[in-house]
Amino acid sequence: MTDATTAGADVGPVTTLATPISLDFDFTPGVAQSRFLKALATGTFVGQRCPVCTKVYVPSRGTCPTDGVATTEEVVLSNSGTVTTFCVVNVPFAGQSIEIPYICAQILLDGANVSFMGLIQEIPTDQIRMGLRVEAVWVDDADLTPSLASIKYFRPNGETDAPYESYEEYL
Amino acid sequence: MSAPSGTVRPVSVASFAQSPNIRRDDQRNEVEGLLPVIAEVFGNIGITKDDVDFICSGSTDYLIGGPFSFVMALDAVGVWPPRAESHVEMDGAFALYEAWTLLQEGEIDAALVYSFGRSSLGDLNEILTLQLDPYYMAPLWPDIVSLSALQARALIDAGKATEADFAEVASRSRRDALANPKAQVAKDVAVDVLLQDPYVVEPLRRHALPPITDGAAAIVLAAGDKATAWSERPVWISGIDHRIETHALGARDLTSSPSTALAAQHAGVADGKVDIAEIHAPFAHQEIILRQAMGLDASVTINPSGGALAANPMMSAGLIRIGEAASRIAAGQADRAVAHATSGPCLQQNLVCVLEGA
Amino acid sequence: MAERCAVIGVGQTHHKAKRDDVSIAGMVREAAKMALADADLTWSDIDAVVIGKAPDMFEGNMMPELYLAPALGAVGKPMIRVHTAGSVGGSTALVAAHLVKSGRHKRVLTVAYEKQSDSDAMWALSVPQPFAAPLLAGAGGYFAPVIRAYMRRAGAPDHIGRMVAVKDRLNALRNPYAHLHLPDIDMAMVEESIMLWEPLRYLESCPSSDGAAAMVLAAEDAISGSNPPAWIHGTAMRSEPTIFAGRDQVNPRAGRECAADVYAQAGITNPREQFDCAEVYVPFSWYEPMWLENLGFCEQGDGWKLTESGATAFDGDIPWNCSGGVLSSNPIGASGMLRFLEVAMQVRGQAGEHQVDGAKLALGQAYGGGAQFFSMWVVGSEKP
Amino acid sequence: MTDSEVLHAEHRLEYPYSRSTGPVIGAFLTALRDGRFVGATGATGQVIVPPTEYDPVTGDDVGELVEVGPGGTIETWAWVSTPLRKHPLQTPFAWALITLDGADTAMLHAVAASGPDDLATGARVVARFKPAAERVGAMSDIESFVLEGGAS
Repeated sequence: MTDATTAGADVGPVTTLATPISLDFDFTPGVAQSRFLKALATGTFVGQRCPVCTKVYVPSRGTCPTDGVATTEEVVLSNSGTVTTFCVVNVPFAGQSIEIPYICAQILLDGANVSFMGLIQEIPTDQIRMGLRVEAVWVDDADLTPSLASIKYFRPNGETDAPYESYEEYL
Repeated sequence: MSAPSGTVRPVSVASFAQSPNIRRDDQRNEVEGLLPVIAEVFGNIGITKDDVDFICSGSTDYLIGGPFSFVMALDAVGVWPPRAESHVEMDGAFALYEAWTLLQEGEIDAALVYSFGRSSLGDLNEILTLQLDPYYMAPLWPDIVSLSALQARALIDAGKATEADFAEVASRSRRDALANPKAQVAKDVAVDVLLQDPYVVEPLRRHALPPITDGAAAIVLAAGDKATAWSERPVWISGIDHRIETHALGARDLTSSPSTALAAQHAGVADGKVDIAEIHAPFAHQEIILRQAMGLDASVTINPSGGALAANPMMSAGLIRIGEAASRIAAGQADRAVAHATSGPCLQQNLVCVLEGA
Repeated sequence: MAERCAVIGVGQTHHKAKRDDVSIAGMVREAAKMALADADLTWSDIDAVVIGKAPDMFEGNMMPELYLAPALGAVGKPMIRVHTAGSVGGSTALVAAHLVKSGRHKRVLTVAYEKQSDSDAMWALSVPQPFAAPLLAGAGGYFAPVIRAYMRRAGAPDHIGRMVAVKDRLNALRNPYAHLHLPDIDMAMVEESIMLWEPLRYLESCPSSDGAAAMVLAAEDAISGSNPPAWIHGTAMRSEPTIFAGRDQVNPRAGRECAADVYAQAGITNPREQFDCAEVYVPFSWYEPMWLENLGFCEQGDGWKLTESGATAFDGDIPWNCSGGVLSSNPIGASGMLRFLEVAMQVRGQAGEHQVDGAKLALGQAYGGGAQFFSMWVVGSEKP
Repeated sequence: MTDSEVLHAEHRLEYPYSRSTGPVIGAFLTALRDGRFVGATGATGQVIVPPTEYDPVTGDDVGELVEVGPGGTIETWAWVSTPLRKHPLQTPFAWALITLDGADTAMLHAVAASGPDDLATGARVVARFKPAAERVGAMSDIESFVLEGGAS
């Protein structure tokens, strides 16, 4: 490594070059995701239905990925859902704000036809299971923003586990 | 090096669509922007995604500032059931080349090609610097305008063009763009007025630079029965080729474009009279270099769409040239046209496509 | 009518965590020059160059075909840059094959690489986006839940993943170019390694490598070199969307249909019997039994039984990843091409210590994105 | 939905890339740190500056390194009256392709001058290095080029 403080005749040949790159962007999630995110700011999940296959996407990126048409009909979804599958994260990484180990689960909200990744808390990591019924816990009203950060986490809602057949096709 | 061998299978540009080219599409994400373009390119000829056998797209992650932007864009097509599909991190014109190659094998008859990019999200001057040699050039952050200005100066010094010639190109391009509803910069301004513009980087004045553009484009290629069924007057690709030059600017003659000349030769530009040419010259002086490289004389109508000086959506501007040229043949305004696409600093890589009406 | 196409030269770098002795160009040239030498060719004999790699952000070099054109002898030639996520090394080779099969070119150089150590792979894949919550840590966090779904669906016991982790690392000991050489590898060592994304342990996951792979593909009338050609008997690509209602991520339809396509071209009706070996993209141990099912080497739900029986081991009846696979070397953009290249080496009889005796027909597979992009080829020692 | 209803956010893409140079680029950067220039000899004897492991046209391996510069000639130049935030100089300057004495290819760098009227293609320039203690082995070790014999 070269180092400005040690540069001079005594140091060895240059073998490394530091080239930091920083670029600034204006990020836009688009029309459909903005609606989803704005609903999060009110503590609500809003999905969109495909006019062709009638499946409900949450969050919708504005199109049905299989039919290639715009999803326009908005559908308000339940605050509860089912863990379809999960993993326990035990690897530290940059920007991580949650204490490891923690549970990342695919959650199928009631009324939706796709699952999305969410954090599960209030259950020991060795008791998490497929089919667990969970509900969203939101941040305090004052802290709600149009961001996934508005969902504090999901926790067991006390209902009986969903049978495997009920979510088998959403794995 | 071998020339393209064997007989070229006739492939037609069966349909073309492009989004409005605008300075900043701050409403829609990539998928939402692409969706109407895909719908239009199929709708033009009354087909659906089920009628194409292969899909190829062109885009770059660096415009959006995150990896895998092409993955999300696939949602605009709806690749279900699964499709044969590929992606190049290049202008859509090169995606078209990949699709055309597959069509040459004779096992498939139709392909969808699309490209997209929002140049407005970041600072394009900084982003494009990352295309440069990462050891010697990129760390100095030379911007694309400055590098193009080095080329323009070389052209002037060599006596091959003047600043008035650059203004002439810009004036004509923006005037012709008045007839192009998809153009971003369209106006009728005389050369002597343009020459009053301040320099951005001397010797390039404001008018010699392309606009920053958000946009997307798509083309359907067809062969065999599909080509004749989908078009009353099919526009055939009679030749297509592309070539790259060295990256070292200091080892190139910036006043000429040998890669374009080679591609034009292999694409057969000189095999017949050229009526119009759609040239992807982001900077005004580059049109002069490219015309010379392709041997296009004063009888050829250059960039009737306004070209890249009227709208320069990164990753689509080359594909749009092919679409624009084909559209004019389909409309009966030309019988034989040349389309060109470029990539990299100072015209490093160039593609030439020759199109002919039936 | 498509021309016949064969692999006539292969080259790869020694894959390492950090190739700190070379520049990016130096690294890709190492593989490319080796492939040219194998084919007894020089730069000027090549008609076109096709290059592939995963996201440009790994190296911070946008559209690197521009910078690398002179380093790969591409000046004055056509050059194409492919990017199809993790499957890119495979699809890059396929684009090169199409340039030959279409009759467009006689000899095409194809190169894939990643120099991940220039940045940090995990960061480059998990760029924090606005409005999102940072939850996952790299690809493992994405695929671990899918693996759990497979285990549940197939009723697979826990130790299968560890078996694959051991098997591929033992194979890597036979491959001098492999990144990981773990002479003491055994089931206990895997079990003792840290649990990263339960159910995935550290040693059940791929490393992060610097490396490059290259091949020269040629038309029938342009074969050169002293090693026998590896004839391409079939090529196929398939894609499906990342997320959609009812998507089977465990056994993606795109993978099954890609396999059906390439098998039809190559006349394969019983892959386990007809292939002598396979190189399949297995970045996490459990993807071996999952892809065994997806690629039709066994019935649904039986993939883990095939692994458990030892059938996929080096001395099994259908060895998978004799090179050590992605679990032993993972220069992401090149990982797919290494699969394609390794099977070419097998049918050319040049795989050295990891050569399968008398290998005549083999399958190379790569996948990418959220297990949604697939590329495959079948190569053989006999002309198709 | 109007503009105000679509969300926007600032997004910074930032990595501290650290690149291994390999022997040829490393030798050039080492020479820069020492306040001098080297080029690489190509197959036909031409001298490539800045040097790469390969001939920039044929792709062939390069041969031995030779000393070049520190003076050179401007091949082409472009005047920047308003530098961008990442440009090497924050006062008006010129980008130039400069062929160092003894070299056959030109390198890109900045030329400091009081105005465009002072510059011309063919003008002689010389590298002005940063002080030795500030040099790290990078192109930025050259503060800029300046006109030979001119005021700096």
